[in-house]
Amino acid sequence: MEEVLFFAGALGALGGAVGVIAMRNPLYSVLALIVHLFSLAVLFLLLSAAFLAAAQVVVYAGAVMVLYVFVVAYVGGDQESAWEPIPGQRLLAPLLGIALFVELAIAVLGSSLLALGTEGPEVRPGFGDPAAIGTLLLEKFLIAFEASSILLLLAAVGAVVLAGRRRAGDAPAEHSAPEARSEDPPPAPTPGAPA
Amino acid sequence: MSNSLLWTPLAFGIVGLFLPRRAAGWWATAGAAVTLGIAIALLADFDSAAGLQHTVDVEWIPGLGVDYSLGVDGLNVFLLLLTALLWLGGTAFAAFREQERPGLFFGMMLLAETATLGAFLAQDLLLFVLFFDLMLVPFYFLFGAWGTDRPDGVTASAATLKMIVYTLVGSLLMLVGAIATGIVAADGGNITFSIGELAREPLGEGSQRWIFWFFAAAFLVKMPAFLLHGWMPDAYRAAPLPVLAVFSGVLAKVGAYGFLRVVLPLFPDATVEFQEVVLVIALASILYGSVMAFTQTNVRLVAGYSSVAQLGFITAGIFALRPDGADGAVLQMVNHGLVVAPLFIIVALLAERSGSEDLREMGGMALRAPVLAALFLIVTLATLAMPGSANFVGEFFILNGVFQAKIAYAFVASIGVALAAFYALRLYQRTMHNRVPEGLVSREIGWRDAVVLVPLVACIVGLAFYPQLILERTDRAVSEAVAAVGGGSAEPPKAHLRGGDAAALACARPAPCGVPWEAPSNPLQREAVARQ
Amino acid sequence: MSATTWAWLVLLFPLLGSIVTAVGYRALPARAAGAIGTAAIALSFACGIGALLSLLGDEPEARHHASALWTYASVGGLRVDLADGLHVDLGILVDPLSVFMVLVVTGVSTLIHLYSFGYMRSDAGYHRFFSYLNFFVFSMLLLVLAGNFVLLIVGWAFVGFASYALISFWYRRETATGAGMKAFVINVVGDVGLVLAAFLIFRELGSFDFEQVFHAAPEHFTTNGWTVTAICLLLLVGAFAKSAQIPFHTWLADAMEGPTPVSALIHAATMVTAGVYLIARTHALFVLSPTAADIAAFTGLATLLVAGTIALVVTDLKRAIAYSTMSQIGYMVVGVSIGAYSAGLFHFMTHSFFKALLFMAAGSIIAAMANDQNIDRMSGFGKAMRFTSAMLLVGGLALAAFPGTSGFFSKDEILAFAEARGGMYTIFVVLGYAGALLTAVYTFRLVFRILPGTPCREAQELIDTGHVAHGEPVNPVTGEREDTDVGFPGPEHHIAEHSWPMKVAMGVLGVLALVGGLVQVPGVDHAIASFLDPVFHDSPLAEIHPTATSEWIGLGIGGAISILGIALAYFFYVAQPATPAILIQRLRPLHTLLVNKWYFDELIDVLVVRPALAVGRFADRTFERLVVDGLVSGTAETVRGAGGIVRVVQSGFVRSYALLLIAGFAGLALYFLVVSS
Amino acid sequence: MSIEWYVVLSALLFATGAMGILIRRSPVVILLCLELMLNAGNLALIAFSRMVGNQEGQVFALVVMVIAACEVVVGLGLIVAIFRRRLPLDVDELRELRG
Amino acid sequence: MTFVAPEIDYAGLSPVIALAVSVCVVLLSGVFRPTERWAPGLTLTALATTAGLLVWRWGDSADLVTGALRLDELAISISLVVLLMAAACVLLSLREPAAAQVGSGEYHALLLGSVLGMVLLAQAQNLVSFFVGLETLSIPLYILCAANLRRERSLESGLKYLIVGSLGSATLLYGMAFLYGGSGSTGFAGIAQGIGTESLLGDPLVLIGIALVAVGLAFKTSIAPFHQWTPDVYEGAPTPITAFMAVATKAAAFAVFVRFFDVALAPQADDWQPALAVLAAATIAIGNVGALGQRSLKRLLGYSGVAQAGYILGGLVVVSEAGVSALVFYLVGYAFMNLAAFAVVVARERETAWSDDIEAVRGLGRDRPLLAWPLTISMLGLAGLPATVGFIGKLYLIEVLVEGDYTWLAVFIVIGSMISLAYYLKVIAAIWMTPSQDEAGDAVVTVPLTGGDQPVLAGGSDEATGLRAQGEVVAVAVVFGALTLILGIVPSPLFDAVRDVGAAVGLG
Repeated sequence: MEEVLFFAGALGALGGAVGVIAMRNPLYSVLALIVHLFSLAVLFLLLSAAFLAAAQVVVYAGAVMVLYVFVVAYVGGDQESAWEPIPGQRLLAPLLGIALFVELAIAVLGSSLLALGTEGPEVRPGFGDPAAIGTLLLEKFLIAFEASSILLLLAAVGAVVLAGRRRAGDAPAEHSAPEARSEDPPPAPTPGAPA
Repeated sequence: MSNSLLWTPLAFGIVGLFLPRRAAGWWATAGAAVTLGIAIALLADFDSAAGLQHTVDVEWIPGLGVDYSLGVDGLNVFLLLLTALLWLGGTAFAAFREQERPGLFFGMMLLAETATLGAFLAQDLLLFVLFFDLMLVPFYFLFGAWGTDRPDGVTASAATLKMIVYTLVGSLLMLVGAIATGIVAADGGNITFSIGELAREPLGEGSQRWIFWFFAAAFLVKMPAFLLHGWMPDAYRAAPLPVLAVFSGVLAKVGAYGFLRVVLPLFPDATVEFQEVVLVIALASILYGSVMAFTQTNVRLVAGYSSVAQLGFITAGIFALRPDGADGAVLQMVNHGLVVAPLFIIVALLAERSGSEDLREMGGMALRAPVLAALFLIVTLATLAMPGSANFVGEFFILNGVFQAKIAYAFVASIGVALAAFYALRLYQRTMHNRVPEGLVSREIGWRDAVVLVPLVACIVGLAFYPQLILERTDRAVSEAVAAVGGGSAEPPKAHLRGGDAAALACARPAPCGVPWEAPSNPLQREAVARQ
Repeated sequence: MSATTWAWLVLLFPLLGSIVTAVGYRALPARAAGAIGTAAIALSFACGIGALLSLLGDEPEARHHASALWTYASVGGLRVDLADGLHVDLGILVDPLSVFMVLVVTGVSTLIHLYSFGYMRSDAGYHRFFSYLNFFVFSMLLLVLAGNFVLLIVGWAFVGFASYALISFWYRRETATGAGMKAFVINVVGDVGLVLAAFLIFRELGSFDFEQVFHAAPEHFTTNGWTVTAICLLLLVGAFAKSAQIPFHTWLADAMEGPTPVSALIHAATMVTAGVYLIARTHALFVLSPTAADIAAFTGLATLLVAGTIALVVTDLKRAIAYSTMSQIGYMVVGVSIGAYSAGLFHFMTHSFFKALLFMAAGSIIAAMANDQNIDRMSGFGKAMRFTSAMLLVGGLALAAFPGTSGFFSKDEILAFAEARGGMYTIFVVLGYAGALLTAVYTFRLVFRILPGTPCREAQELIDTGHVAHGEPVNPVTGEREDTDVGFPGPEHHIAEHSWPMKVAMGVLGVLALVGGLVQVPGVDHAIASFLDPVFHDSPLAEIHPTATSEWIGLGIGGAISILGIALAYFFYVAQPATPAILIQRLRPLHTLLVNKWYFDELIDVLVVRPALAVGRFADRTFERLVVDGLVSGTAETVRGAGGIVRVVQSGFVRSYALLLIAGFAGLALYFLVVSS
Repeated sequence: MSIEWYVVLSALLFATGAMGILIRRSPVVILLCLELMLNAGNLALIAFSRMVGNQEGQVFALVVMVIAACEVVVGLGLIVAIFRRRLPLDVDELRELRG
Repeated sequence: MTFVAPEIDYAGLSPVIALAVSVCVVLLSGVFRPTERWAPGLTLTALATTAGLLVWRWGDSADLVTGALRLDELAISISLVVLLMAAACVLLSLREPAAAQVGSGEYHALLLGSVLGMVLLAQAQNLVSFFVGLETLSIPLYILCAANLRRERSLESGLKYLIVGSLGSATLLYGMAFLYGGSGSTGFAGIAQGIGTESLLGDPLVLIGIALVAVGLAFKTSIAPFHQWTPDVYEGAPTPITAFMAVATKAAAFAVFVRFFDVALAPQADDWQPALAVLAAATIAIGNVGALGQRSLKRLLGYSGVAQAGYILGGLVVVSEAGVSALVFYLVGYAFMNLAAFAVVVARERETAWSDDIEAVRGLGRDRPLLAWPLTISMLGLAGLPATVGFIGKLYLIEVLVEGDYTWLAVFIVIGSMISLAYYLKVIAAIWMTPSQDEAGDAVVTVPLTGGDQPVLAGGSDEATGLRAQGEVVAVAVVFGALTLILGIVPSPLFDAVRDVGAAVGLG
């Protein structure tokens, strides 16, 4: 039973992940991510992290993803072209991805940490339920808790200032303005000024 | 006293920054004059029998074991005097002329003096390195901002940049070397960089070997020595002449001085081991410098390359590792400074008259300017180490030292003497004699320049009559420095074996190649010794 | 006063004279400068006499006094005893040899100063001239009085410089400055030789002081040991460079660019004989190395023959006399090298008399020729300038060793001594007489070219108007016009007939040239030999004394040869004036060889000058550019190149940044995995 | 199921996310890929917390979720801002800054 | 289950609390009084208060909130540096258009937020607070970089920073996960003894974890090859922000770098030391070489910042108290030198039409000595020439490196600073050795700033407001220039301070 659930969740998570990077249309990518999140929640449950699984579903798959959908809808989910401007990127990216996975896998499998092979110790019921997490959060990780709350506030502010405000002279940015750069120094404003 | 000597110039310089344009030059000259006064006072109560004197020693950065410790002894007393003297000359010469942004110019000038004096005074390895590097900063500004761009497109700042980077290559490596010295010597104990302390028990062979080269590189570049002089031609052509006078007169000596002050006492084994290598470099500098000097047509470069050759002699003298060679070297440092500074001032005057710095566009100036010609002649003769000049004594001692230590090198080096005669005289003839080219207006030296030039030349003449003035004061310190590498000692043991064969033996041995010092009162006594 | 005090005074006056005339170049009127200069030397001569008398005052073997003003330079402890360190005093040594030299030098110099007083009158460089001249005398005296090798070297170099300054006295002449440079550089080579010799001596004996060295030498060195031979050869380098002996002789002929009095004083009477003095002074070493002594002797012999032959063909009056000088110095070198010390120095004395005289006469004639020195254009001055001609004749006779004249006795004494040593030294006798014949011929070639015959234009003008001819001021060598605004050489020329100082000087010398030989007549008196004996008695060769009879035989031969030579000259240049041309036709190659002075200049040019310049050019054009700059710019370029790469990688694509980041991690992880296993 | 499986899975997800960042050009998708990577981290944390049997890992994961949310918010805000400036929504087009 | 509130050392926590509160206050001031410019004043007061509280805590180190944070000399000194930078940033931002565009209140709130993150990071002692602190540091900076909404470059830099930054923190997080797994603890001490066990020495899991964390931190401290965001972001971001993060981020990140590696990961030191040493060398090389051809001063300083990070890392590589001291010393010095330089750049951006091009400082020596000297001194200092704090700092670093048997790295530092001379002196040459461009600048500046086209021809510098009266900017430049010089001549006070820091970290 547990194996089945694991593989189901694993496949879902993986599939979702692949979907995210494979989908041409950002909107589909978002949806793929939602799949991924749900499957992860399953795995969390298997790891007896009930509260987190719930949070995952509610906060993530719920709130955050909705935000994504809105934005994608706002900016318009146009397809990105297949053309690759950076030489070698197409070749190197997968290679690196594989290398990364291999290295991490070796690290995990090669580790002499015996516990890795086990399913973990027997845990008392209530392991990872809201109460436990909450206690820990308010005792040991109080600082983290408070700080992240402030961080949320700041992020909100940031989002507002970036996306929200409309101030005077909100002209389109000077795209492709001739900037002073190493290639071409700016034209000397007055004659006789060696550029 | 060392303190006041060290900081007086800087103090004047800083005040000078806030003075009106007209006053700056005179104020700076006054500052240099005061400094010279202190230097003379220092010499006056210098006790040639005592060792280090007028010492100052306070902790500066306890954490790093760096002390602010100064001191005067036979090695540096005359170099200090030389520095003060030449700076007075250079500053006065500049003060008589219109400078742009004078406040800054003279401020930098005096900062440079303080840095140089500091390098000579420092008795703490890191302090020495600090001043050694600090010297470059003001000269960077002086060369770059007041220098002249060449028609062929090499700007003053580019040439100066070349110089700075090049010379810092050496001196920053030296920084690592210095720190390594302190730490290796301390090994775990509390670190000190006091040169005196470090000289007590030198490092192990291994570490000496590489640290030696870190220091040697710095000093050889500074001089500059053969193959490391790449920065010299551009920098010399860019530099403003009054500055160049002090630069070439004093800064090159700091390198040579470093060998005596730091390298010999701290790395004796390495010194002995690499003696021949350095000697070869020195010889190369002598020959190459001389040869270049008589092929150049730019007056500055003739002087510049001649300095390369002269510094070659000085290095050779030091690395004879014998008191006479080293004594000669110290004497020669002073002499060369006294000679090359007036030389550049004269070059400036010649350039003013001929409107060019090219020998091919000069000539026949002696007629309308006999006094200038006479002064120039004296300087020229001193440059070529005319017997009877103090330069000759210096060169004589140097060569004698080399001769007694490594006979073959002396023969090669003596070629340089003959070449010197040629290039120096060529310089004089092409400018003062022969026919007058078009557009050259020869005129007599003005009183302003005379005020600067005559005293310097007077010093040359004076020393010519009594070089002992310097030798008897430097002798003790120099002998001690050389004694560190086993080359003779200040208080030599009586009845000591010497003579050609003995010398040969001594040299065959890797270790102390200073030929055992003194002569037997007569050959019989020597035989007696030999039999023992 | 003690001899040393006198000696210091001897040194003092010329120095003062030099300084005064130099400093007062504006204040002093021209004549005053001349007067001061001359007076200074005269005073120094007087002091020389004083030194002589006080020296004669004490016992022959006690006739050497050292004195030091102050420690000149010393290291390795300040104790004065020899036992430690390198110690040099500002010290002099007064002994018969030095006094003898002093007297000759100051004496002749006084006269030549007097001569110049008239001769240079109209020259704008009058002060400078006398200042230099005084300085030269000072240096020469320093040279001969020096008490140690260092001071000797100083004097040695000083005279070299004085000679340079005076050769290029008319410094707008490129030829003059060139000649000056040549003379100076060759002399510096000599100095270097001397310096190295000094080092070697110090290495061996631990001292530079004459007396200590010569005292220690005999016990220290084994005869003909390599060290002592090396020392002697190095000394010879110095001696030959100064005394214009092969192969260092080429500078002397060019040195004639200088004013004639200079040629007379420096390049005939005094400086060029310094080599002879040096060998005599260091004879203690030479006796220890007969090899070196013989090398010296043979070089002298070679020089006297080569120079003599060249003198046969040279057409420039002063240069001809210059070559004869070399040849005569050859005699002296032979003398002092084979051990005839007194004879050699005796010849040096007489030679300085008659050679100075010859130059003076030549100067007077050249002045009359309006600075033209070509003897082919001269003739008939016998009528035009009686006094000068007389003096020329006297000098010629003395040079040709005409019986009774000073040269007659001195030259033959050397050859007699060689004969007495016998063995291989008879070569010197034979070739010495051959040289004597040459001498007679070339000397009278000059005499017969100049004096008899129909007066040339200038001579005629002198006869008619009594005025010296005036020509374009041109460089006598190149013939290029001189820039006249300079004021030297002086606008008008002065001849002995018109200027009493010149006349006096020449007169005195004329007398000396005639009777000077009588101080030392075989079998009659040995004034010089006996006076110098204390210096040389320690030499094993001092025992050798040619018998009076053998000397008289020698004199007989010598006289005959000289007359024969004069007769030959008469035949060639007066009786059959055509013969020289014919001979030249017949012996074309020989003539070319001689005219080109045996190609010595070319040889040196190829062996030394060109290579040096080539090296210079290579260093400047190639090495400096490629290696030295390459070292710098190469590194700079590399670094800049690396910078280029970094900036290309910084492509602005955020994804490539991410790529690099992950690649970096992959690398790092790889490293860690490697160390973990 | 032993913990290894979970961790290896998370490694796979991590690599996938990284690869996505390298190959996708739309900033939105790149943000999604960042989410993937953070989630991989979370999975690992939770797996390990199960392994060692304390819940610190879970709390950490919770905090990470919050932070991820913050990044998303800011990221999206930035994207909107860029869109507002009528600039192309393609990270490759934004390379004024380089060299 | 019962909840026992953790006992909290409020005294120790006071700085953090002060900051947190002030964030809200400033924010509110911006929201309710957007017209009145209260924010800067409030921010400065907040910073001053926090600084005061920190100084008050100097000397008694303490673990706060069940070991989540540790307030010791290291944390305090670094926090003080951060606060100083922030204060300077506030001054430089007074006339900053970016501030105006996002609203002064928000701007300063975000700044304070970032500062809070840094202070937390400097004290962080378990993984969670470490990560939270890092993000609290970064996220506001992402926003601030993009704050100049009207400049494409600003937005671009913001996005780039966000993407690469998040990638970096994801890596970091993953590494933390591994270390947590390996040691079973999130506290640094726990990790230390967890991975210290014999069985885990050189265990791949742990090592990969270390590698991942190293990458994350290396990214924040712009160590090559994770540095590439640095030049771009520095150039694109509003200059005051660049000035702030150039030093503050490095400082905070290095603080936790030290704490984490020299304390938590010390047991595995033998494995990671060489790797970091190599990274340091590479960083020195790349940073210096990259700066060579730059014309944009901000970009140049960016690359130089990379190189400097390489030097600083040297202090960490040798796991020793002296090393930590040297590191902090150099950080402080770097802060002063850098800020002096950036202040001048800000001033010139507003005075001339050259934006941050090197032309902007041409002839400065003649026109504006008060700006020329600080820039000159800071350049000399960054190049490590004597009589500046830069020289002493390098001295210190080299000394600890040689002591720690990393002489080769010391030599590398030296070679690096030789190369660096080439570009630092280029700036000095522009200041002193070339004719003035000032009239050029004025010519444009005097044009009234209307319409969007003028900045275009002026090189996109809409900051070119032509104001001469920027007292605060000049003041910042002069003060920090002076500090650079003074500490170069009398370094001992700073020295004694950093000695305590080294001791406080508590390692052999």
